[in-house]
Amino acid sequence: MSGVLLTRLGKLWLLSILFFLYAPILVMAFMSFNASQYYQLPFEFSLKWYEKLALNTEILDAATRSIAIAIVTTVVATVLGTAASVALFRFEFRGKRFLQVMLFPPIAIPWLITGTAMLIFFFGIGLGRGTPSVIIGHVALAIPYVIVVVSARLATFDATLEEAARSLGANAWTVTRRVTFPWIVPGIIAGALFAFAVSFDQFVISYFLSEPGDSTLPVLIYTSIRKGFTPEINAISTIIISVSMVVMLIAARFSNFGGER
Amino acid sequence: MAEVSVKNVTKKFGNFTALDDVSMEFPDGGFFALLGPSGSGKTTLLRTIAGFLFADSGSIHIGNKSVDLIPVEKREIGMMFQNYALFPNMTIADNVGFGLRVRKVSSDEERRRIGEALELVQLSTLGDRKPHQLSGGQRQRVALARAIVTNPRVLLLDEPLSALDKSLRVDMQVELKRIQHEIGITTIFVTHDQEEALTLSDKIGILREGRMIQSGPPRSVYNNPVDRFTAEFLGDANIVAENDGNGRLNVSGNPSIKIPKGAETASALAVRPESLSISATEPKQEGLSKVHGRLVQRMFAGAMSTCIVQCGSHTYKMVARDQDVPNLSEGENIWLSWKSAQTIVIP
Amino acid sequence: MAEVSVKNVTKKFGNFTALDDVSMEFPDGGFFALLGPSGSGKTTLLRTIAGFLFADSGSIHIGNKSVDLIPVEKREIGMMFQNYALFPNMTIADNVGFGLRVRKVSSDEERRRIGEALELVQLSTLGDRKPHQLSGGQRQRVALARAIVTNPRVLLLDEPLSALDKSLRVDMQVELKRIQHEIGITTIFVTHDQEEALTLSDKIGILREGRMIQSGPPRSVYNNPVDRFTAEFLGDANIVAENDGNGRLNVSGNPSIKIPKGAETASALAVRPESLSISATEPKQEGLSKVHGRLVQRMFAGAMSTCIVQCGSHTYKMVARDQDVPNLSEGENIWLSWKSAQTIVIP
Amino acid sequence: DEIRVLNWQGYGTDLDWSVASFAESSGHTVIHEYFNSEQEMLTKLRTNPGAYDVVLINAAFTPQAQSEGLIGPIDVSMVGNLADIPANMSENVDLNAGGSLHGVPWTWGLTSFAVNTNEFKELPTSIEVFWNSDYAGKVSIRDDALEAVQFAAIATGQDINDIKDLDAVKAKLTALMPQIKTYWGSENDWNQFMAAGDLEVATFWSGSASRSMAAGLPVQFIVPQEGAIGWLDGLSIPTSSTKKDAAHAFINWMIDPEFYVKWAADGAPASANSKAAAALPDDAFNKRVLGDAEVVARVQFQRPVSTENREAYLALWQELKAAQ
Amino acid sequence: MSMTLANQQRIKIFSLLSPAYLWLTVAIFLPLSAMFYFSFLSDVPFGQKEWFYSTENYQAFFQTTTYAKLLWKSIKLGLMVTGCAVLVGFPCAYVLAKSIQGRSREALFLLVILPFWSNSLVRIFSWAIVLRGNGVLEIALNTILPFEVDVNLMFSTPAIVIGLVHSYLPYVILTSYLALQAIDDNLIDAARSMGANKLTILWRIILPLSLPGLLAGAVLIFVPVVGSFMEPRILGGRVGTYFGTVIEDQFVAVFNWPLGAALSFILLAVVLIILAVASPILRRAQT
Ligand SMILES: Nc1ncnc2c1ncn2[C@@H]1O[C@H](COP(=O)(O)OP(=O)(O)OP(=O)(O)O)[C@@H](O)[C@H]1O
Ligand SMILES: Nc1ncnc2c1ncn2[C@@H]1O[C@H](COP(=O)(O)OP(=O)(O)OP(=O)(O)O)[C@@H](O)[C@H]1O
Ligand SMILES: [Mg+2]
Ligand SMILES: [Mg+2]
Repeated sequence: MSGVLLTRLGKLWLLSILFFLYAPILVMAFMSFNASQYYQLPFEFSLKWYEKLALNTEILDAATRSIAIAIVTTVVATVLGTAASVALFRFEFRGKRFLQVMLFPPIAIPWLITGTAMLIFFFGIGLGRGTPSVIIGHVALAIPYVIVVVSARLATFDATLEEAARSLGANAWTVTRRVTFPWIVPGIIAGALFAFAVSFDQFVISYFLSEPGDSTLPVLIYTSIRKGFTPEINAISTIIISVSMVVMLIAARFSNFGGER
Repeated sequence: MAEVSVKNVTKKFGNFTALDDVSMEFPDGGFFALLGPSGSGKTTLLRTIAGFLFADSGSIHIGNKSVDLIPVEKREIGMMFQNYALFPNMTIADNVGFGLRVRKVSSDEERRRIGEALELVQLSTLGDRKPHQLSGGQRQRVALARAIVTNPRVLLLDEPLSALDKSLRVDMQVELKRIQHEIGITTIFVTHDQEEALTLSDKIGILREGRMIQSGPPRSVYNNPVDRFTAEFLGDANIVAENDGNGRLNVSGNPSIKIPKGAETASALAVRPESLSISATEPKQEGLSKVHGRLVQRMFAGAMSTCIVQCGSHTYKMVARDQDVPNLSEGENIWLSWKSAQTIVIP
Repeated sequence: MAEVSVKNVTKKFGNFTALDDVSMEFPDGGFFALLGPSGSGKTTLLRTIAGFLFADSGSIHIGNKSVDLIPVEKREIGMMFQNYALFPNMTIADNVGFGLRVRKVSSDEERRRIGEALELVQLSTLGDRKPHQLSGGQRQRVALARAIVTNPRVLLLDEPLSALDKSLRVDMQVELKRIQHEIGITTIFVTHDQEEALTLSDKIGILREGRMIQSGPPRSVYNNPVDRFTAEFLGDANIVAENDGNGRLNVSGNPSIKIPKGAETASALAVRPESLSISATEPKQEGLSKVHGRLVQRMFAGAMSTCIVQCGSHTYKMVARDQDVPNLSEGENIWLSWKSAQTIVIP
Repeated sequence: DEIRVLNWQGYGTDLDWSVASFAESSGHTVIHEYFNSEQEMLTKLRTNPGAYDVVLINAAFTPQAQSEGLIGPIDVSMVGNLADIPANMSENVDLNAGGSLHGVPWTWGLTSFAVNTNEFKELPTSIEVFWNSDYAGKVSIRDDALEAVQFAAIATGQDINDIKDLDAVKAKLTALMPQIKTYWGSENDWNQFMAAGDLEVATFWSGSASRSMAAGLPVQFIVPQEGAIGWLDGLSIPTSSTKKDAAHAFINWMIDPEFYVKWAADGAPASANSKAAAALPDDAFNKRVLGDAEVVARVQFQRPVSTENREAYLALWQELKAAQ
Repeated sequence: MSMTLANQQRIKIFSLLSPAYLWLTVAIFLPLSAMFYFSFLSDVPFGQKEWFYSTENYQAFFQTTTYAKLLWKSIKLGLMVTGCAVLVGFPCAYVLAKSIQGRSREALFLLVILPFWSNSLVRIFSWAIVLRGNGVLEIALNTILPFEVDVNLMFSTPAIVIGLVHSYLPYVILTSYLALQAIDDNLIDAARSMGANKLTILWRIILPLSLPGLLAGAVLIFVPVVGSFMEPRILGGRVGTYFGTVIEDQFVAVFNWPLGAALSFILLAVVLIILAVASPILRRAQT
């Protein structure tokens, strides 16, 4: 039957896209086991980059710091962004369009410019550099992403469900928590994952705002370009991706956020 | 538990007037039906009472206090939505228990009351399912259970039983009546089922195009409709005479239709299908109005049969139990008659 | 335009059997009603005929050809959904015109037919609105218009008129009948309104817990129910005698209830409320079954009134037009009687 | 004390062993921060007063840093190894901007080019190899306006510090563009492109070239007969530094022959310290190529570039790139 | 009459919005305002450099055709990448939302974002390894195919597009998924019962209903791609000069911040104009 065939084709398509998404990741992992420092082929198996990595406290520190910053950023940005998108989407008020348009500058202006601007501004107000500044910057960059993604989900919400909850005596907070929230969880999760990605891969802001000596992993990677970054970087990236994958698959196993109707 | 009064409420959607200066009293503990054609504003009125819509003018009182400044969640109402509005992410039991949990009822009590409510709507076994796994009627019952489980002061039901078969509907009617009686919840419900409205309610209100045309006890509205619309909408009505435009009733040249005293200038006379008697020969009793015609169609409809009779340019409808209708065949010439006291005068 | 037959269809949701070996014939051009309690599988059956669900076993034929391998969109059906399923992004007119545009009807013709369909459901003025701006009944009518506008071979209607008030419903019934008659569309509809089922349809099918219990012409099902469930579900039934478990009917020691010939081993005897006559004194005619009891309640319900009579441990229900019931008050001792021919034997 | 050093990454000062042994001998710890261009370095100095104690500055930029007050004079008495630095370096006009020594000469090197020895049976001797159509699509230069223009100036036989005929430069570069496969941005790019066989001829830095060769890449650094660009890097101390003593100590350690010889083993630019240069083994790249007086004679050392010129070069380069 | 109800609502809106927007103000809008101010200066006001107010940075954009040409090139790139990502990602999202059920859907949902968590630079260098001549792609193809092929996509516009599509694909997949998954299956059933084929259903029902999500994704792609610099630089080689790379040059190599800032604000203005022009058209398409 054509329906079944189409479904099969669809799944095949999804699989090929997943393959496309993972192709460079696989190459990255593959190269972390390759002996050549310059990513030369043919492949020659070696664990030497992992051995080097184990001794490289600089990379390990930077990775830990990046993860910590990314987690804080994710939590803060997701909470603030979700709250804002609820307000933007569920209410009508003056100035709403303006606020929505204001989400674009952080996305549109290259991070480089934003980062520079932050650096100058934070110095101007005496905040200076350091992890707090880095987090402030990361959160700010992540918020628009969360808002856009969560709003996309909120657009599909059936408002009578909220009314039903209110008629049962639920106050605004309960309505949000028990009715609106479950519906937008997939959006929130997607938003949070993006926020994490934005922070975890954020080189520019960290580059400008972190203090010498405690740089994050992307900064380390970016600055090592000049000298040549070694497959050690691939090794740490491979480890991080594998661990996140395991954690996520476990999370997927035990939770239900893909949405249901 | 609380009386509800609607005072001169007007509500517009854009420039469409959905409620037009509507007023009605719903005394404490009563059972009230709202009727009206599709699109007449019934749902809009319920939603305004609940507080989801803000009236453009007029106000709503619950328990003698204006609730115009009180948000929905503080009004202590229970509302059942026409499209059910079940929470898709929760099981049936969680849907029903939502209002209880909000009220911080202990979890034992919560479980007990969910159980009772589901029992009441005959869905005890489906507590673990999600709404999308239920049939239409089952969903409707969940919505009903959810609205009543919290024992609100006022219960607003938007066509609560429309998706149920007759026997289940009767069961639910009995239960609703019992609850309303036991706890004294003021219940306002919208229904299309006239029998339901007439048998259950203490008072009915008839809406038309956003206006409250008539309200009062069922029998009085049924027997004394204020206008032709109500006469024809609530129950059925054969119009037997109409005003000729010069202020006089025109009985289409049929002198055997008796015009009640004082009704000479009424706008119309009507008679209900169930008031009519049918006979092959002209009935001779005194005090009967009668018309002569031809039996066009006789339709079986379960408990009742319907006869369609053509009398000149008028078509009459008569209903009666099959056994109460004499053995007449379609096409025969017959007489329809009714006691003049049963003539309805439409002012 | 095409006959539909359902052959031994079984459908499970997980391990819940929603349809259990259901078979029924729907001859070409007829008008068929499906009845059954809430959750009995009516919607499931319609959806299987339409092709949205695949039967676990059994097959569906339309126009003498198996359609098991034909996807929905090629089956040339029109379907109306219980929850309407209107396209929220389109105006009413576009909703109705969707099926026409899919068929590449010229835009003049499209406009004309949309206009006709909206006229038919009395919504001509609302063509430009979006579904969310309509009332419940208005939405239902849009769904109906959308299903019939394409003149499909088979029309599947899931409670098409449940949200409409009586007069509108009657109008729609007339229109549906007319269309079915004119174009000869085989129409299968689910309804909870027994009167609707009995008056409109050529054949009815009664579902219970996924099984097709009985099907046939309305009058025959009504008068000869195959079991107690059907007797009580379609119309109302007073059970006057039950099998005592030893294969003999137990008339509760009431010798004046006559057991029809050959019915001695039936499972029960029943009598419909509308078959009963009520009198203050014992009726003396021949051939009557009768019981003695007390009038407990007399209820006004518009065209009909209901009398509840307590006879020993049995509660009887009687319905009649108000004027056909003698002037008795609640609490009086009375007799109920019926012609023995009207006793329903439940095999 | 803890001192902060601003430098290119992987450019000598941040070698683990050296930082460790410096800490051991002096008690000062060293933290690094990196920049990716001289302009960035200047901006960092401007925007982060007090953040750095030692900074590496190309002599062509030292006058600018000095004139902006970003760096202060060196206390010669605290840098003992300065004695071993020949006068032609220590008296360099640019390093002595403002009349006193503001940058201790540390290393110097060439910007020329390197070729893939697998592809070249015979090593080229002329810069014209870049325009040889045999190598079309196998050529690369760095994405840097100044370097590109000065490279073309050498190819057109002009003084890199005083380009008279900019049109000739433009014509030469326009002709070069179709030959180019990609621009390289960093040593890392360069090495990867070479290793992958994407490139056969590419401009390069001498120090980097020695590192690449040390790492086993089949490349050879060429100083063509037309000449090459030379640069000199100095170590300076920001005016705002609060740990000047430690900073001086660190600079002294950096120009020590002991440090240099060890560094040169895994690829370093040429040292400004003559003792250090002398201490290298004979086959060392820096001794073999840069120690050759005939080669040094062909080198044109970079001088500061005026803002107008810089902008003109940039506009030229951008226009050429955008036209691709 | 609902004075206080309206007030309560205002308080609610305010308390929901203000944390996020305050944060954005402090961390983005104020700094960007400073940058905006710089864009009107002749030089950055640090150290002892001299500076004065001028609009020369904005004039610079118009003095040569270089910038306009590059901006147009960047916009074309943005449209191309967005188009590819939508064409590739939307079907994916559809399959994920409608054909995959149960646990595996959650897992796939996460797997789609995960590649995002790797460092973008590492990712791009990995693409370089794949795409270059004698790279992974060529080797893989030559082992599968019976004949020799010569694939060297590196340093070309296709390479940039591949790299960017890869980087931004998850946005469109996930936002479309969020919208698609919310579409009531009954609507699709209803359309089928009226004889609509798959294409009609897609075009008339699914696409309009999922448009908010699709658009959110498209905007999240288009906007940053127009300003992108890293991917073009590394994967594009000689042809990889775009508006974003020029801006980057101003900040990283040349350190002419005022000009860089002016160019970015021009970029922002152009992007906003494009969105403003496109949004009513798209809104009409939704109905
Ligand atoms: N997805 C599902 N999973 C499990 N059970 C289901 C699912 N869908 C329907 N059912 C069950 O199948 C039975 C038949 O459902 P169906 O919708 O056909 O009932 P129905 O006769 O149309 O009832 P109603 O008159 O209430 O609409 C019901 O008991 C329902 O709970
Ligand atoms: N958002 C809206 N915009 C415009 N008109 C609306 C809107 N909502 C409802 N209406 C109109 O208001 C009128 C009253 O609607 P309401 O839902 O109260 O009717 P109802 O009496 O409940 O009808 P039904 O019995 O069909 O449910 C209808 O004519 C409807 O079309
Ligand atoms: Mg309604
Ligand atoms: Mg159903």
